[in-house]
Amino acid sequence: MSDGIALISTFSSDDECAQGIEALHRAHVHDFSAFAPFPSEKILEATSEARGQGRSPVRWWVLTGGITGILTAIALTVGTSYEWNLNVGGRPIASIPPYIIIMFELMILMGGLSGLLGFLFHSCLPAFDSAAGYRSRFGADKFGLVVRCAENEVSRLESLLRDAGAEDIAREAVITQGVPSHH
Amino acid sequence: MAAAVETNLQPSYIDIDRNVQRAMAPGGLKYWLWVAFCAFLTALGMIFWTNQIYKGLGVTGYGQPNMWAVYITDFVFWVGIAHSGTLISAILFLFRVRWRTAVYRCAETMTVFAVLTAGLFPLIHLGRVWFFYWCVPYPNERFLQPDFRSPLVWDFFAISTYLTISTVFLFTGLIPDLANAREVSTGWRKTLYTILSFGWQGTDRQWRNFSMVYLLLAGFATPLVLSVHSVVSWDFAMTQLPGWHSTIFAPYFVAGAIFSGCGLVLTLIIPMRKLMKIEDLVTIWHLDNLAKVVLLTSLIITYSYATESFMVWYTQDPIEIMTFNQRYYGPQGYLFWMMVACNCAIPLLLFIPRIRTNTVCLFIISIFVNIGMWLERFVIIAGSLATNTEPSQWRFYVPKLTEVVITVGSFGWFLMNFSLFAKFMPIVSMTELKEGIGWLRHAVRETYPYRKAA
Amino acid sequence: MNRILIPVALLLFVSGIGTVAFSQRPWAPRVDVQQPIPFSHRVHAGINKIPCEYCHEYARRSETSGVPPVQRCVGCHGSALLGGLKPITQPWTDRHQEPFEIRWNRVYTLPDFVRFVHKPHIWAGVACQECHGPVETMDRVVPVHEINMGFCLNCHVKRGATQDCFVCHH
Amino acid sequence: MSDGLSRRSFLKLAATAGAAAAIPGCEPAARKIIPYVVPDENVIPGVPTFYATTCSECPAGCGLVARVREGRVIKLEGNPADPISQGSICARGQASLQGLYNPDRLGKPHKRAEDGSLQEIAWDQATKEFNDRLAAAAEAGKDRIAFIGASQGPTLDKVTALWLQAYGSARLAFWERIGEEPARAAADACFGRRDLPLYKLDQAETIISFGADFLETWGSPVEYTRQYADFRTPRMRKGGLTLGKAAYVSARLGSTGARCDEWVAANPGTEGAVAMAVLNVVVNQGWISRDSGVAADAVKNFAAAYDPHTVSEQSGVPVDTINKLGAWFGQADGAVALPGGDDPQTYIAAYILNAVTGNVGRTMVFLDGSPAEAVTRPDQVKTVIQAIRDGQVDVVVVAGGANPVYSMPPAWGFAAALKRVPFVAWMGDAPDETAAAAHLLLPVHHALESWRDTAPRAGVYGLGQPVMQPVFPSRALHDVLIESAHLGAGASAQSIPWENASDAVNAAWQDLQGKLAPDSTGQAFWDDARRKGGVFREAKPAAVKLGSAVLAQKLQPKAASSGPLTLAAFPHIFFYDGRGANKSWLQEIPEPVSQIVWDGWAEMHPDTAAQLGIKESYESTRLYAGIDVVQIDTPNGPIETAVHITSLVKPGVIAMPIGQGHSSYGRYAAGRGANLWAYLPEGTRSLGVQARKTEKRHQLVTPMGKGDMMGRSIIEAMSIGDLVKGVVPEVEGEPHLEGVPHEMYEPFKYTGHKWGMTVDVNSCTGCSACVAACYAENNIGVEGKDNVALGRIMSWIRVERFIPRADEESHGPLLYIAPIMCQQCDHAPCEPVCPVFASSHTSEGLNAQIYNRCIGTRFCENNCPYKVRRFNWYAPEWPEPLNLQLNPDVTVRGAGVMEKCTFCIQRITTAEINARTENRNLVDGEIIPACAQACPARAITFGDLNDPNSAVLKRRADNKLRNYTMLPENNALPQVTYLRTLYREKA
Repeated sequence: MSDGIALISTFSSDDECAQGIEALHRAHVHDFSAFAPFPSEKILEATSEARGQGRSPVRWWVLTGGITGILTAIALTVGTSYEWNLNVGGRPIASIPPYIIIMFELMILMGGLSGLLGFLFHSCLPAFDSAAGYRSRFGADKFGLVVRCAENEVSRLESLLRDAGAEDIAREAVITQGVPSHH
Repeated sequence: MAAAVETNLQPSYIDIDRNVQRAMAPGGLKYWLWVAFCAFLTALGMIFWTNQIYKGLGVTGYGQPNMWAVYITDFVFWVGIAHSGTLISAILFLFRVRWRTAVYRCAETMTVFAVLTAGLFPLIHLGRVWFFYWCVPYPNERFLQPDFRSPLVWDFFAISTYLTISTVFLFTGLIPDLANAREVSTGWRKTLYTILSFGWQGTDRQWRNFSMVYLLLAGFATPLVLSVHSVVSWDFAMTQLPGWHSTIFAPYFVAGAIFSGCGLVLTLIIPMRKLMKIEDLVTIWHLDNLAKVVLLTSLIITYSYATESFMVWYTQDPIEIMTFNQRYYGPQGYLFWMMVACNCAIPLLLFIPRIRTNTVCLFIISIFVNIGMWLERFVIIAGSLATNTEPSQWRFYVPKLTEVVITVGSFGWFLMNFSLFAKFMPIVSMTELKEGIGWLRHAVRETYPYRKAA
Repeated sequence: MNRILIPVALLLFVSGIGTVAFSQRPWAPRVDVQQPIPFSHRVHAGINKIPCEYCHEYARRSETSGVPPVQRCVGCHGSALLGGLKPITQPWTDRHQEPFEIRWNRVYTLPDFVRFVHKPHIWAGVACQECHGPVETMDRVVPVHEINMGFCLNCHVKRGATQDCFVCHH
Repeated sequence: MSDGLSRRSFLKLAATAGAAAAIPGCEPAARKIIPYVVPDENVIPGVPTFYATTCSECPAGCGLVARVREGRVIKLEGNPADPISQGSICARGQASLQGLYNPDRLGKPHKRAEDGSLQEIAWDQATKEFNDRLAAAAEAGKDRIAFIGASQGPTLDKVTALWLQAYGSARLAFWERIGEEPARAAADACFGRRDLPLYKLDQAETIISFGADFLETWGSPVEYTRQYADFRTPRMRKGGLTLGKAAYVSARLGSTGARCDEWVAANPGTEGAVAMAVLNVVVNQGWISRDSGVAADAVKNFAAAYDPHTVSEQSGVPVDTINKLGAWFGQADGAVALPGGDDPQTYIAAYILNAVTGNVGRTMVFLDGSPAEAVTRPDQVKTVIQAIRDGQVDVVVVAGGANPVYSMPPAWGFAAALKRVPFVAWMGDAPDETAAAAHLLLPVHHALESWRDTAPRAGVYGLGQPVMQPVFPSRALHDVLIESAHLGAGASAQSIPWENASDAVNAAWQDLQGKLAPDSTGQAFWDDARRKGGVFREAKPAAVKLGSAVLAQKLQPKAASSGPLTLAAFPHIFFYDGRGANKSWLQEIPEPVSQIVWDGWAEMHPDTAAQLGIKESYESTRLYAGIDVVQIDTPNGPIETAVHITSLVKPGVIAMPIGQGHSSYGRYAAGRGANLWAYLPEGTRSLGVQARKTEKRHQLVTPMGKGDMMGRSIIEAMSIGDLVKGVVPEVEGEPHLEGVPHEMYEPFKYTGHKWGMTVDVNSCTGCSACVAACYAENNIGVEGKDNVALGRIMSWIRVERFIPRADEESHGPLLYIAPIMCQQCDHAPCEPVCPVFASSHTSEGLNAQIYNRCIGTRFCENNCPYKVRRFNWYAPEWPEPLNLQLNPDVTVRGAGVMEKCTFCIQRITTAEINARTENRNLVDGEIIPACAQACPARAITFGDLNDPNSAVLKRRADNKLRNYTMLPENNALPQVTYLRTLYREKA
């Protein structure tokens, strides 16, 4: 969609914003993105329903990270023990019980780190160019809902959003790359 | 002021922001004097450490058989301090405890810097610190690697993991607030926050991943925090030394850690909320809840002390019994009784609601808690070593200037970092306060009478 | 973040560098060692096929292989046809030196915490060249291998010799 | 010489470079390699050379073997060929190395200027001055020169005499403070011969020592320790397994007394009376031996005055104790009474006791052909001093380590007399109090640098040869004398035909060859003597008979002169008469019983202390053995000293060690405690004194924490009765031991060797020779008083002393004493806790500590139940030239690393290398760790536990009942086992 209009509607509460999203969903408009100052359950439910998404894929990053951690630890501990078979206080060359601790710690470490990476990756962070329709108040006390639509749809959606309780709706011509879209 | 009280009975999103932004306003002369003072203490510690490295550990009061003493005590103390942060930020998060929102950022900051401080002490205590990296596995031509059986290597892995994970956790939670700060700040601060906030904008997609990773990190931090102090306690429990060789050490140390940690949170947050004028966000109601945790953990460790002594009596091992006899009635027995007073007796005052809600009392009690927990570690470590299996090698440890100065220096180092962070970063999580604004309002209403009284 | 990273990174960096420098120096090979007289192992051991242990006579019996006494040099050089005493009694490079007192410069050194004994290695049939390189081809001896623990260990593993740390470090 | 790849020069550097000597990559050895011009055929660089010589630390005259590496003597050991030392020497002998390398030795000749300061002068200048003065004195008339010195053995003493004659003087005195005079006088009185008897303790069933600390300083301690160990091993007597009976009569329980059954606490000075009382009991019971050939009633009359009751009052010894001693002595199959102290009467009493019970010739033997008296009699010494005081002497020469200013009785007024002499020449190694009073100081060789011979007893001719080039530009004492005679004395020097001392000794041995081995050639004899360290022959026992005259006379044993308290001085086991005090090892090793280091002290019974208003205000757990200072008023002035409160001394007695209190004897000796020789009158070691508490404080430092074993299984004892019955005693303090030892995993397989050790606590006397040997062998640092007070003593092996509790006294030894070193555990608790494998096990069962891998977490020591690991809190320092003594085969540890006993791994590897290169198997006994090698009592056995017929396994098997491991409940499986000490149940 080369060009269009971005409707930037501002809400003062998250359930109004959520209603707006649901309204859009019912109107089969899915090219929107919501802004909020905190992770509002309502908004997140509404959006995921609207987009028909499951839970965040970051989970899988963490899982793989954790498993990698365990495997690394096993290789490290057992491997180095057999690199030079030193008799230490009559213990077996590779004594597993103490190594479990290393495995646990490395699982946590790698799991956590890959989780962070996953989060950054899926949220397309860092991204320093401010997205279309972003208003600084969206980070403070207002909730935003930015919809992209063609000229002809504007009025219909505006009324939709107003019904949902938008305080104010601004129009903006869309810059080429437009709203970051993640599908 | 009165007007402020009136308005703040229904704090709005923007009130929260205002409060935090006020707290982040550039510091005055007093603030910088305080930071300079902390820096001075740090420098002093550094100088003494340098001297110790140069001349050898002989400059300390260490000797046969007191191979470990103040430094390891400090280490355990600081690691313990760290734990309450993770408890409040992660465990209470999982249990959806509402009062945490106001204090968790502060607690977690404390965690990171406490671990950072703790990490120094194993190094300070080494005989040849310049070879500390031999504890780290790395490829070398000698085929030599660390011995993963050694509790000290467990320590290394546990502590470094803990530092990394809690840093990540703190930072993740910080991102939205930094974005918020970015919008209102100017100049170099703006650039800093812009970079640190990674250009966060709070779109629903970002929030979706954010909540997931935050949840999982919390889920990771919870077992981690338990493991870390267990591992630390195994430094002692894994040995054969009477007074150390005990199976209850892990839970006992974890409880103690959280106890001391909450104590220090109180010590830090009570003056801080005054100085930074964030009483509206961190209310008496929050402190009251913290105090309850302190009380609970105090009861737990009281029980642990009892159990420990009972076990010793129950084993009927004369050597073990003699060690504890010395711990209670020996030349340094007074330390033990001071510890009991600080950790078991004084916190009982917290049963009284009026004390829980009186910041001054809370502050004083929290100081006692810190002292008591430091003494606990000292009594266990130095005391048990002094009365070992070989009577001819008994000797009670008395610190010298070097240990004292380095310990004081570590507090300077910790407070300096903490103060700087508190000034330049949002020390209260705006995001979470907004999320749970209903509870904030509840808290403000709850504490309104006290505020009026004050 | 930086406030945390920088001190730690610095500590790591400095101590790392320091340690590496510190621990490598004693057995770092010195290729630049000049000797007071231009003695050539190539001529002696290579061309004239004098066995190593003719001069380094203690290797078979002692910790140290020993540096030949001047007497041993005179043994051959003393006779007129080989140029007489001149070459050895009068050092060529260092004029301040006493005659008969040749101040050789050390090429191989081991740190004090290693006790290396030549004797068992000779008896185990380890050729001098295995550690010292093809000395018989060198005019001025330069070390070929860096004699560090890895070097020793490789050989010990290969030959199934002891791997007790205590044998060399005590 | 080639210091090519040897590490000596490095060590020199390492030891002095302090921090730079940290183990990892310090500046390597000097980069220069300077080969020999002509090599020494006998020396292989890197291989030790052994030279036999003799010890000069006390008159016992033990034979030594010096281990020399690259021209430096690095260790002294006993000479196995020598009948006296038989291969082991005491701590003092070990430490004479530090006399050789003493940092305070005089390097160059010095002359005292007008202002009293010392100026360095050249040797020829010094000798010129010396000779001129002598010549001038000789000019002035006869006997204007006096020589006071320590005996240097027959030949050199003869040279000295001739030299003095050449200068026309006869004022000659060989001075030894702990002298032989009482013994000789008594022998003269009793048997009409002035030689010293030989004691054969191993032949006796009963030993009663009347103040003779024969395991510490008395007579020939090494020999007596060895004999006593034999004596104490249970053997079949009268058809049963019995333990020799030993009693120690003295006011203070020393380490000698600690090994006896009975400590008879008699008032100081009354030992002789007690002996007489015992004699009284013996004769009245009719236990006089028929063949002793003495008239019973004569003895009866003689002893009549000493019936137990009177003596009991005088000496404070209970009557029944005296009777018991009498019974023990009279009924024994072989008994010996050992007289000690300076009082001839005690000796006479003991000799008679031995004689009448027929033990002379059996346990106390006189030999034919005993050497002439080396030490001048006190009355002759006094005449010399008198002459000096009267100004009849222009030149006094004090030489060879005699330190009269320090050690002569105050009544003799030697120091004062010396002030009147215009010229005093001092010739010695370490400048002492006498040197401080001298005008000319000439540095002479240490005994290990010079030629000498010794004649300790009949049949033993020791040859002392220099074992290394002199450390300092000093000269041999007698070289100087001979030269001076030739230059200064003119014609009368004809009587000295030799060029130098070695010629003199050589000549003397040529004569000896004529006497001893006529069929051998001089050279062969000489070479053989140099190889063996002397010539040793069996001497015939002399037939002696107790003269009747002595029984006629009346004995008045000197009781301590009046005074509320009695001061009893005892020679410090390590300082002897004071000459040991400048050796840092001897200062740092704790005195076995009091466990005090680096100090002089006064021992008091708690009751005595209470009377003075002193109570134990210190905690042993702070490593202070005492802190209150008392002033003790003696007839010869006050002594101020710190009090050590102990139950091991008689109430009313103040026991003080002799040997400290040097005003100028080097950095290690100066300014510690009091010099008791300056207070003790001639002929006694006790003194009536008054004492009062002062407000001063002085900390007596000990490395010993608690002296109470708390019933733990550390040093165990069992009664001879149990041994006979075959019962293993219960250890009350031990927790449940079922299932110990326990193996959780598949035990590690030790193919090849597995090293282990057994220590017989019953033989150990606490003499600490093992400790000194370990210091010497393993480059162990000396920490000094302040660091010891912080628990930083570095010794790898320590002699522990536990005092039994009141309730244990009835069943147990007087003291528990045993050496404790690394137990080399199979389940070493120290190993798994090390993060970097610095502590791990070798394939030969050794618990290795790799210094260069150690990063100093000190976790291992926390987990060591025996607390035998030592941490380098500072980098150790060896003041020049002490560093030359360092053993090149052992790493010099730097600051921040842990160290501990290695079973002398350097000796093990060397032996293994030799065996492999000679492709043979190791022989049992080929490897002997320094401690086992030094032990005079042979208490320590080391060997291969995988060799079924190794001595160590055999010793364990032979003593199954006594074999135990320390603190077994730790399940550490120590490879060191101990054999329980034996005691006799008290009735």
